[in-house]
Amino acid sequence: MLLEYAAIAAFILVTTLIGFIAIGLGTIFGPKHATDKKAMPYESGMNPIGPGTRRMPVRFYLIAVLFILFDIETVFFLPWALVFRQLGLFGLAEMFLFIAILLVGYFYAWKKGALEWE
Amino acid sequence: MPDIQEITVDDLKHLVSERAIQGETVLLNMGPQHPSTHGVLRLLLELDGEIVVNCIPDIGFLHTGVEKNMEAKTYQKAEVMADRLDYLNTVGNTLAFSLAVEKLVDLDVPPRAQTIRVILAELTRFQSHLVWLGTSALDLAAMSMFLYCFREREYILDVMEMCSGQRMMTTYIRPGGLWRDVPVEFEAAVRNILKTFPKRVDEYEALLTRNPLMLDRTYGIGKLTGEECLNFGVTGPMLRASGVKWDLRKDRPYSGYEQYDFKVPTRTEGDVYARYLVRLEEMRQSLKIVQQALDKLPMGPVRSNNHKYVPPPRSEIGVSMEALIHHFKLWTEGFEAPQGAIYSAVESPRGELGVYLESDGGPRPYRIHWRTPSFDNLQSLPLMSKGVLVADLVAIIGSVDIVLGDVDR
Amino acid sequence: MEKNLQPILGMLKKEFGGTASEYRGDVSLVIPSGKIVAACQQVQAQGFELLSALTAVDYWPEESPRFHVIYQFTSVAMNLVLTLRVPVPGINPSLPTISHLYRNANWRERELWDMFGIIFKGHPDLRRILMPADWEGHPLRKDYPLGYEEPQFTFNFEEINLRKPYAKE
Amino acid sequence: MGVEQKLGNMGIATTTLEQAVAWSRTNAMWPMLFGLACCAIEMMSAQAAHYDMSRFGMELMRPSPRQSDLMIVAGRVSRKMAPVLRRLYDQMPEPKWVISMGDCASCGGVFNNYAIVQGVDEVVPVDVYVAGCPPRPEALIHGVLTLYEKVRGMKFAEIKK
Repeated sequence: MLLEYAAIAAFILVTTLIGFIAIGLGTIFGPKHATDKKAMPYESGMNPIGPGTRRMPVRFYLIAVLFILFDIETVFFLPWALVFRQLGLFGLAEMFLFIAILLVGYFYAWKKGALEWE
Repeated sequence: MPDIQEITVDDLKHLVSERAIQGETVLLNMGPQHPSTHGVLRLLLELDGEIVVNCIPDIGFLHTGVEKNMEAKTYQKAEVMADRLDYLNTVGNTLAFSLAVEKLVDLDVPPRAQTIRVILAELTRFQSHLVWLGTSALDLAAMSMFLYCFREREYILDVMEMCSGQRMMTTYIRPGGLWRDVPVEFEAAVRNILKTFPKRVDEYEALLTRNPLMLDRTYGIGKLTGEECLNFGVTGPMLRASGVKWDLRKDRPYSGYEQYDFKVPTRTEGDVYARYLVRLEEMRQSLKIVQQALDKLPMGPVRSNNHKYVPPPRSEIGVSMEALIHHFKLWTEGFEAPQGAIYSAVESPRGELGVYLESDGGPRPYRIHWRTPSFDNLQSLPLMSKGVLVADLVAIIGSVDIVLGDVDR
Repeated sequence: MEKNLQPILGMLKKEFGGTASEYRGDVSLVIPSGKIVAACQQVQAQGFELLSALTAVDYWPEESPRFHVIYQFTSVAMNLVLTLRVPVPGINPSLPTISHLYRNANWRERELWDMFGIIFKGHPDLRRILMPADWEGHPLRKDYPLGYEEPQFTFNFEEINLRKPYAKE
Repeated sequence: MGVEQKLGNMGIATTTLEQAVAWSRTNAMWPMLFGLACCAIEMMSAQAAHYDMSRFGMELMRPSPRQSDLMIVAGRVSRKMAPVLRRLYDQMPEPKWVISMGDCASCGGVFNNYAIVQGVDEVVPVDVYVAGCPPRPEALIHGVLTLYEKVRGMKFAEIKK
């Protein structure tokens, strides 16, 4: 039992290590010449007009939330996909129920016009 | 080196809506360096979230002062700059320049030269539409279309290089005919193009025309009616996609275009999808013209023998005294064009490419103005982009098919 | 000269008193600058929907009509082409705008202001279009230098190298 | 380079590290999508399938200067574009190089007038000049390979602190 958890722990350890090594090498070896011009925001080569941070329309937030919602739904597929052969018919029905519930949410969002931009 | 001028909202207040002045809408630069502006075009967008409230184009980032520079050069030397104006329609530019000079000095062009000019002009139109199709499909995320189009384009560039030694900037068409005759392999290469390209155009059609993604992104977007087009001076495929049948090759034929029968494709919707269909059909018609011109290619000289304006062939120089004098005068001082002003226009892939040429009797053009189609086609962009999403604005810019060398001159 | 252009030309000459001339098949009509907006309205009414070109020529040493502004019209319906020429004096040259009649005159007039310094009264947004906003002088005028710089070949490499403003890092 | 600032020249250790760094730079040098005029069309055909600059590590043309190591100035630089070009060069992260593609970028080319900057080396320091108007895609790739020689030849000692 412990062995499986050790495998997952090793997996997590290696992935975070790779991440840190990649970024660490960059910060250690990379040359650093911070100039004020380099820090200016990039706007296709021109000066940005007006303040950078300002009130954003709520639709951006709406789309972001909808994305996260359906993205988490796909995250639940992954463990299910590993073991759905052992689960047999029960697992299949269970997953369809899960999807059906989320589809109701999807159609609700669609009909309320959350997907259109205006 | 001057820094970039600081632009504040209040010196644009006569252009933007008052919501921008209160800071409700964002003023964003879709600036000179942007993947989907097809060159160094800067669009100052007034955005309300993703909706474009106002679009103020700012051009001039590729202004090369060609008109001023051409006034300082003789006619032969000035033509070299004509190629670089609309760098996707290089043969068309030299054709427009040569036709203008021939109209001014009343120079005759032998039939063989006229036919070869038509063949090269139509191949350049095809190649220009290929670059348009490749880049605007790339903007709509059809990445492979870019690679297909540039693969076909290599065949046409090989033909150009075979004739003139240069892939793009050929300067092969000179006032009075051509620089020299086409090589022997010219006919075989063009036949090969005529054999393979219709199938390739069908492949593009199969990939894009009934593709639901393409339809969602292009159908009903960027609409322009015929009257609006004419009022904005829009010509070329954009005008024909709005239902006005006006093609200089058909209505004011030049260089022997009246001998070929080809269809001028027009649509009525006037949106991005209609322009796509019109340009695709034009590619097919260009191949038909090349086919007819190649079948009917007459033998004979490729340069007019009026040696006051056209340098004599090298073989004659060793033999006759007048040829030597003409040769020497033409290549040192250039020819004197008679006093007068003319306007002659050709149909470039983007629209009516006109040359207003005025001469004061000297060897240099006194004033040459290039009426370039993209300059006027781009003026209709603010009208088309009112109230569309930024993603649709990208599709509209692709459909206008602007070339910034054409716009800024 | 196409035959169905004659009546239009005759009517324009009578109404605006210009002098017509023909050269290599192009018909052009010289019109005094005061009547240009009325002439353009009349030409548009006659069926010339397309203003295909709007440019200017600088006859520099002559001072009285130093500039000629050229309006090139095309009629798509009748397949006709007509040119109107307007002489403009050299000292603060100005013309009324026709951007309300033909909308592509908007940028064309801005280009003429940028390149020749001809002011178009009533233009909605007369700014420089091709040159940088803080540029002095009007490049396409004949008395404006071409800006020719001596190219750097092998024989004059050193002395040009000294005064060439290379970019610092 | 970071390590050079800290450790100084350590003979064998830094030479192998130099080769490793030079190998990583030359095999993944991403150019900035910065096409100005006619040379941009030749750059696009050099990037497309037939000439395929991706064989030399230039897999992507990054539109933003933040993710690009190389700026190919492809085309004529007008007076209005020069400050924008300088701003984009400043905004590129540090190990950056410039290829000036074509005669117009290298020396003003056929346009010797008021509107064109006579050679882009007045705006940004240039590493490799590619001649031609427009240069053939092979000429551009040859320019890229000359730049790779220059990058491989970079010793840590001379790199500016």
